[in-house]
Amino acid sequence: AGEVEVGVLFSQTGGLSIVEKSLADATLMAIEEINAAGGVNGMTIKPLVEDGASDPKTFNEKASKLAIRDRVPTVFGCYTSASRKAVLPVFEKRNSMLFYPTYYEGFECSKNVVYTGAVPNQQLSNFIPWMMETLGKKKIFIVGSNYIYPREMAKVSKILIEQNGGEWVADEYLELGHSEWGAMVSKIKASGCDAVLSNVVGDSVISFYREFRNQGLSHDEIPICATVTSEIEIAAMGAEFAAGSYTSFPYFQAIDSPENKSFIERYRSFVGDPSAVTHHAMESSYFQVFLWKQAVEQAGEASPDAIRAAIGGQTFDAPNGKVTVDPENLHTHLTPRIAQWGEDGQGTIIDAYPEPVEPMPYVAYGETPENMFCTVAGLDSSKL
Amino acid sequence: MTETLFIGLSLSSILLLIALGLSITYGAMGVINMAHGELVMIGAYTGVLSGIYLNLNLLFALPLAFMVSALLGLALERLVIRRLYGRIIDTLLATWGVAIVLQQLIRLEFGLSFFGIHVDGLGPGLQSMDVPSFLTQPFEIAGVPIQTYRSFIILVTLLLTLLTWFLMYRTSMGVQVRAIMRNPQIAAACGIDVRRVSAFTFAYGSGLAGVAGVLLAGFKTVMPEMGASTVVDGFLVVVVGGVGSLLGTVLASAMLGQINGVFAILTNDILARAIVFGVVIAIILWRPRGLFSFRSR
Amino acid sequence: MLSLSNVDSFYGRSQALHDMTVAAPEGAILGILGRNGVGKTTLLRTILGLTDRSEGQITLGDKPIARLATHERARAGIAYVPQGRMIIPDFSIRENILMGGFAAGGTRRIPDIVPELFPYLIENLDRPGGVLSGGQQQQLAIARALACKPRVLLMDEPTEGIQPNIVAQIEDIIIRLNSEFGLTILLVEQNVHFVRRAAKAFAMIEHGTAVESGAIETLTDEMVNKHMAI
Amino acid sequence: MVAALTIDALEVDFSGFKAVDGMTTVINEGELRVVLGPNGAGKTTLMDLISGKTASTGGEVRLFGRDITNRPEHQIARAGVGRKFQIPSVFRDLTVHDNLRVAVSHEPRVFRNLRLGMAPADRARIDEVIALTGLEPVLDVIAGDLSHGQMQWLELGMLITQQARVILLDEPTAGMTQAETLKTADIILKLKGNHTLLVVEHDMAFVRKIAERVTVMHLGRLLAEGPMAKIEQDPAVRDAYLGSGGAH
Amino acid sequence: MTGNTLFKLGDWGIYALFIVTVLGLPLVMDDVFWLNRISKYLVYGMLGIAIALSWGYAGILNLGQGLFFGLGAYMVAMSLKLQSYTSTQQGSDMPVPDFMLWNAEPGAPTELCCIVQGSWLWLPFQSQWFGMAMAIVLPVLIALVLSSAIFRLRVSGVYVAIITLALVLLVRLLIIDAQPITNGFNGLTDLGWLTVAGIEFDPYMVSTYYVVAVSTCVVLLLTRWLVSTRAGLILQSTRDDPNRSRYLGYDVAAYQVFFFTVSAGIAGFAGMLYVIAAEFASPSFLDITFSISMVVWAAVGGRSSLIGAAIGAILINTIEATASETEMFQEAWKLIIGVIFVLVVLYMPRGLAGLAQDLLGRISSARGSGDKQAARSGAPAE
Ligand SMILES: Nc1ncnc2c1ncn2[C@@H]1O[C@H](COP(=O)(O)OP(=O)(O)OP(=O)(O)O)[C@@H](O)[C@H]1O
Ligand SMILES: Nc1ncnc2c1ncn2[C@@H]1O[C@H](COP(=O)(O)OP(=O)(O)OP(=O)(O)O)[C@@H](O)[C@H]1O
Ligand SMILES: [Mg+2]
Ligand SMILES: [Mg+2]
Repeated sequence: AGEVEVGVLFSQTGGLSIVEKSLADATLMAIEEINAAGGVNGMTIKPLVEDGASDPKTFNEKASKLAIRDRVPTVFGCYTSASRKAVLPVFEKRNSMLFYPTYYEGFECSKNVVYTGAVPNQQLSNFIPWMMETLGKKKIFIVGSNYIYPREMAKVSKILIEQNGGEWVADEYLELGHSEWGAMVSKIKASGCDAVLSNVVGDSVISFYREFRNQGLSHDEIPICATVTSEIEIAAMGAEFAAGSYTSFPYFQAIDSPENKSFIERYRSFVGDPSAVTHHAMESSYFQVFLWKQAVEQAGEASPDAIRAAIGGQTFDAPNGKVTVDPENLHTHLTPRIAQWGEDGQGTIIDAYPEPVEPMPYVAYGETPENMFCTVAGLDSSKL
Repeated sequence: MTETLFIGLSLSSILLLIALGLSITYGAMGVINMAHGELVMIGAYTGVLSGIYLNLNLLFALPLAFMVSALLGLALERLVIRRLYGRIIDTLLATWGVAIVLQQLIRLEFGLSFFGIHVDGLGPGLQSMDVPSFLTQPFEIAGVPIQTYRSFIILVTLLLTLLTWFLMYRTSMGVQVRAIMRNPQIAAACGIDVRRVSAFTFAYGSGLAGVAGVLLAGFKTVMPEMGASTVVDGFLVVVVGGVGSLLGTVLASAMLGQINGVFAILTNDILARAIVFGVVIAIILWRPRGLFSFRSR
Repeated sequence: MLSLSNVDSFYGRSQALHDMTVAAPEGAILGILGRNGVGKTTLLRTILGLTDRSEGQITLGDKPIARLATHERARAGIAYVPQGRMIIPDFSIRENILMGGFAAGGTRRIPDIVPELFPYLIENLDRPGGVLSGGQQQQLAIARALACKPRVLLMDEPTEGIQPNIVAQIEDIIIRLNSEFGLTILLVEQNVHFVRRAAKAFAMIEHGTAVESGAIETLTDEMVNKHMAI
Repeated sequence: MVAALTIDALEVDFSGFKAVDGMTTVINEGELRVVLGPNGAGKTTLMDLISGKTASTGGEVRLFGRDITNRPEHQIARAGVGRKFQIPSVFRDLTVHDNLRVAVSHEPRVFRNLRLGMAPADRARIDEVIALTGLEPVLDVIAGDLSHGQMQWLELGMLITQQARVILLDEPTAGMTQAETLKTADIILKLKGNHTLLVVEHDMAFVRKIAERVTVMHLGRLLAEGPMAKIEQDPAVRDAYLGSGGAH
Repeated sequence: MTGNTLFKLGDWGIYALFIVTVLGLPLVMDDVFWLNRISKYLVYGMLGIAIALSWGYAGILNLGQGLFFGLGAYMVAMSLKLQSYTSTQQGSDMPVPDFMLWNAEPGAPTELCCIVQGSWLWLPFQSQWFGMAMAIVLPVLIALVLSSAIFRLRVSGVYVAIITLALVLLVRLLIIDAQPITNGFNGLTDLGWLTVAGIEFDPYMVSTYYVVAVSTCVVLLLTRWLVSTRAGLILQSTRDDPNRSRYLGYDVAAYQVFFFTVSAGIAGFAGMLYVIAAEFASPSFLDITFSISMVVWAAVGGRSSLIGAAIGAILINTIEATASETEMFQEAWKLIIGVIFVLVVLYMPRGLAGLAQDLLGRISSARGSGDKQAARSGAPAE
């Protein structure tokens, strides 16, 4: 009996809506499934959908609408770090919870956010050693979009590359959304590298891979090993441009499990598009609703404090396998995987961690499983 | 070195491709068409859709996209621009609104998504255009590998520039266009059909945007926002070159493209872009009417 | 030849012609007189459809033209020498003259009378129109109108700002255009002497209305004093 | 006698074409000097050079002994030169009254003008000018709506309001009826004495009414200078400018 | 009563109504969310005023007003960042923004002076007042230098717009690139609250609303005064015909520089208030779309009416917010906004203010005195 309201805050319009709409859809699908199965504690979930319009200012405004006027205790939302940063003060100062589904750069620890996407160590800790050893590539050209995520990824990668006996030959950035890759690719050509580590995000990815091929480079000799290139971009660029390159993510559409197959099918029928692709942040958007539901059920109420207390340790069998919310830092244990893209636009999973990896948002700053900086109460800066 | 020059040249050709249409609609007609980028986008989508539905390859999509964008430009001129001639800032504002509308329409697949109808190739997702394989294999000139597709763009841009120059300076249509730009009343009093010529000119400039869209779609993501960022660069080129001067537009794009290319190689792309903006500001301060412009008393 | 009856004309919301009725007889010069700001220029602009809006009948020959677009009126044979000349500054003299040709079926030839009337222009065909002196621009404006091959010529103070010996020439030209080429001319002119000498008919404008009109012989000094003094 | 305006071997070169070519003349304080010359003789250009619109390529302009050659326009204006253009130039979006208010420019600096209203003396001055030019009925009309002739009056009124010591008038009667031309002549004659005037005009009736000393330019150079009567008889002037009739 | 005085009364009436409404709003509305939202829109209104001042009165279209807004915002955000709890918890004597730590090279000193390259720039921002002063001083200084160059060199019209556009793009690029000291793309978040005499200004408190509301009213009245002065009149004359103004002895550039700079100062001030109300600063403030939006707000409200532009900004944003929060329009609201822009430009070229004026003009001329001023387009509304 009764209803529980939650916020769903993604961009429905503007440039980022391309990805964010799929996140909103996944969230709504999860809500619908939970409702169909009887809701949370017998309550129906009522989603309040708001449009962040791809603009941090709007995200901030809509977040305060949800948290302050509609008084929803939980919001599922945000894709970019910039939008998360813009809404963070609202959630922290109004004590409301944000469930954030995207892989991100780390360096954040908020008692008001549950992070269900990968942090750098969950994408890189097997990727880099694998590149060095299995692929045998030692000279790495690091390239990314010019903002914090790629820069932090680069920082973590450099540590790992050096630990594994490789070297990085360059660390270059291009404006977000920029699509002119001529100069960069010819730098890659001239650098003498034997692999590229790409932290390029968004639509720039497509022009990158296309230019890479147009300048006569091939993934056989110099593979692009990417941390962000997902099914969406592959589908958009034309599979032949990516064929042979690699990506590291906890989730791929290609994961061969009954849960995942069923998930893809349900999603496709939910959005009414038989060729819709699924991807990491979207899958997190989906399973994080279930984690939330379990927490509410365990706590018996939906208040932010109760959720925070109950969410740690929640485990769920997500399409990508078992996920667990770390009770220490409210990030999520995920299983890193590496896929090689094929001519059909699908990845083949060629390497996976045997088990979920512990999230360490401060890994570039020396965080280790023995010495965690982030706690449920927020950052413990005395440990820094 | 040759490669750097080639990169600069291809950057230039893309700038010119965008700026060419603007140099007509803005330079010759005094319309700041903020929706120009959206016409580019429509051209790109025309390419994508004609690939999906008509199985046309890029070469044949070019004239089709020209037609589609030109028709759209014609409609735009009829419905909006026509009432705004001589009010340059108002054209900027109104077409800004048009740009928002066009983007959103494509995103909503012309609003059909309201009714649950889905058009393959349109919509909010990322799209791309297939490039025939003979345009993707790099070739070599004197040991330097040259990109075929970039060369193709340079060639098409060159042809379009010549065509435009011929139309504007060697045909009576061109005289009429330029006369209208300077003084529509006296042009009309001299027997020039202002409405028809304006509509034609605007449609032509818009059509050029459509062609640019297809060519860009060959190496850029096709999505509703793809044009928005190009239009600013286009304006910078037209203004730096001198409004109304085709030669200025060509030289300005050559110069800015080379500066961008050289600095991108020497330093990085971000700094290169910053330098380009700096150069633009400096040039306008130095020659407030652009590099090539006529000064009356 | 050209006649207006009961024409109202507007700039935006303000009305500049009220119930204007005038007629220019075929092959004659109609002198249009009146003080500053009474609407003489507006009258000519209305004939070409260059005001914001107008109502009433305008006929050329026996063809109603009030519904036509400006360029169609021009092609029907009305040419205009505007007050303020309106030369296109960055067009060469040649291009400025040839512009008129669009009304005459798009010919690209400078009419033969131009070299005879305005040698300066022909000697400087490639200079930009914008750098010419006021008087030179006036000549250019007339040349441009002639390139339209008009049946009716509207001239708005064509001698304003012209050096005296050329004023005399232009006056001669106007008379010749009328007598030798049979042009009907609507001539706005402040110089009553000249109007008396050249025109066959006159119209005296006051507050956007033709208050007096008729054969030139009927133009009395009283009328001039009454309507053109301050 | 004090020389108000001294023009000394002034020349300007428009990429090879000398529109004013070694022009020299001296205008005394309080004098009314008429400049005649064929179309294209360089009269307007001469005014452009004096008022700073065009930079000269040689020679000098002195205002009451002070060198003002090639100074910025506003400084020349502040030094005391006022100018009326051949194509009337007024503030088309402001009312006639506001046009005159702006013309009160004895205190041109920004910060001095950060105040509401005007000094009574200035207001009185504007009223005088309104009376003189007869602009009373159109005071609240937006200047862009005036007819060509009315604009000429307004511009003249603004110059008087400005209290320039030397006034340059480029064809002030263009587009006026004879009666209006005569009235303008009256206004100009009233200004003589208080102001130094340099008038360019082609209307010989008007010129005869106002002129004392006349300068004739031809091809950018001084062709003749002297009293009106003598000039009218000068064969060179008749040849280049007046023509056989000279009058009409 | 003559038509003219009626007209003036109507004009002042609108000002009075606006101010009373803005200041009295908290008495009738106790929804803190809406108060906060409206305070943000009032800030946008202030931007509208700044645009109307430079565009409507000076004829200078600034397509890069976001530069001044953004710089104002960053200045305050820097000092509020140093006041935030996290900044004081980084284990050094002086507060250090958390992101600087993440961006620092391992082993770098953790002092504000030198943790990352250029971080010493932050030192003076430990004083909140310094940040607030700089929010106005920096935009004013930049505007002064920029506009002196632009206007002394007689750049005008669209060319000014292009320069400002290029500049805002340039600065945005630099801010994003200087990530170690600016936090790049993510902007400055997690800020402390403005604190005056021990009172903290929580953005969702009425007192913060009043800070913004009173500032807006003061700015409105000040600019209104400014354009009514002789300098304002002379400014309008330079817009109409700069050459004529020059020959009257006015240094046109000086007037343009002055008002351009005032407009920039207002935008900087608005940026500062925005940060206080929204608790973050981001490079998106320097996006072109935002700068163009400001111009559109002003156009909708009436480009040559200060109060019209302010109301236009508030209105458009309210419409956007409500449309995007109405379920039916959630996907299509941008379409609606786009159509509104087009229609306004086509059919209401003088915006809301023009409409109001025509109405007042008609009433007042019905009273017997034809007031041409009111019916004429292009002339400033007030
Ligand atoms: N573009 C315009 N907009 C509004 N009103 C105008 C416009 N042009 C002229 N008017 C008004 O129309 C009336 C007639 O002007 P017009 O120019 O026809 O006079 P005119 O007889 O030619 O005078 P002049 O001898 O000075 O040239 C004037 O009162 C003028 O204010
Ligand atoms: N900016 C310029 N560039 C080139 N030539 C110019 C320029 N300005 C003026 N001229 C030329 O200088 C000559 C003198 O022009 P000016 O306007 O001074 O003549 P004017 O004596 O005023 O003639 P009018 O009596 O017809 O007004 C003309 O031949 C003109 O073409
Ligand atoms: Mg007239
Ligand atoms: Mg002259």
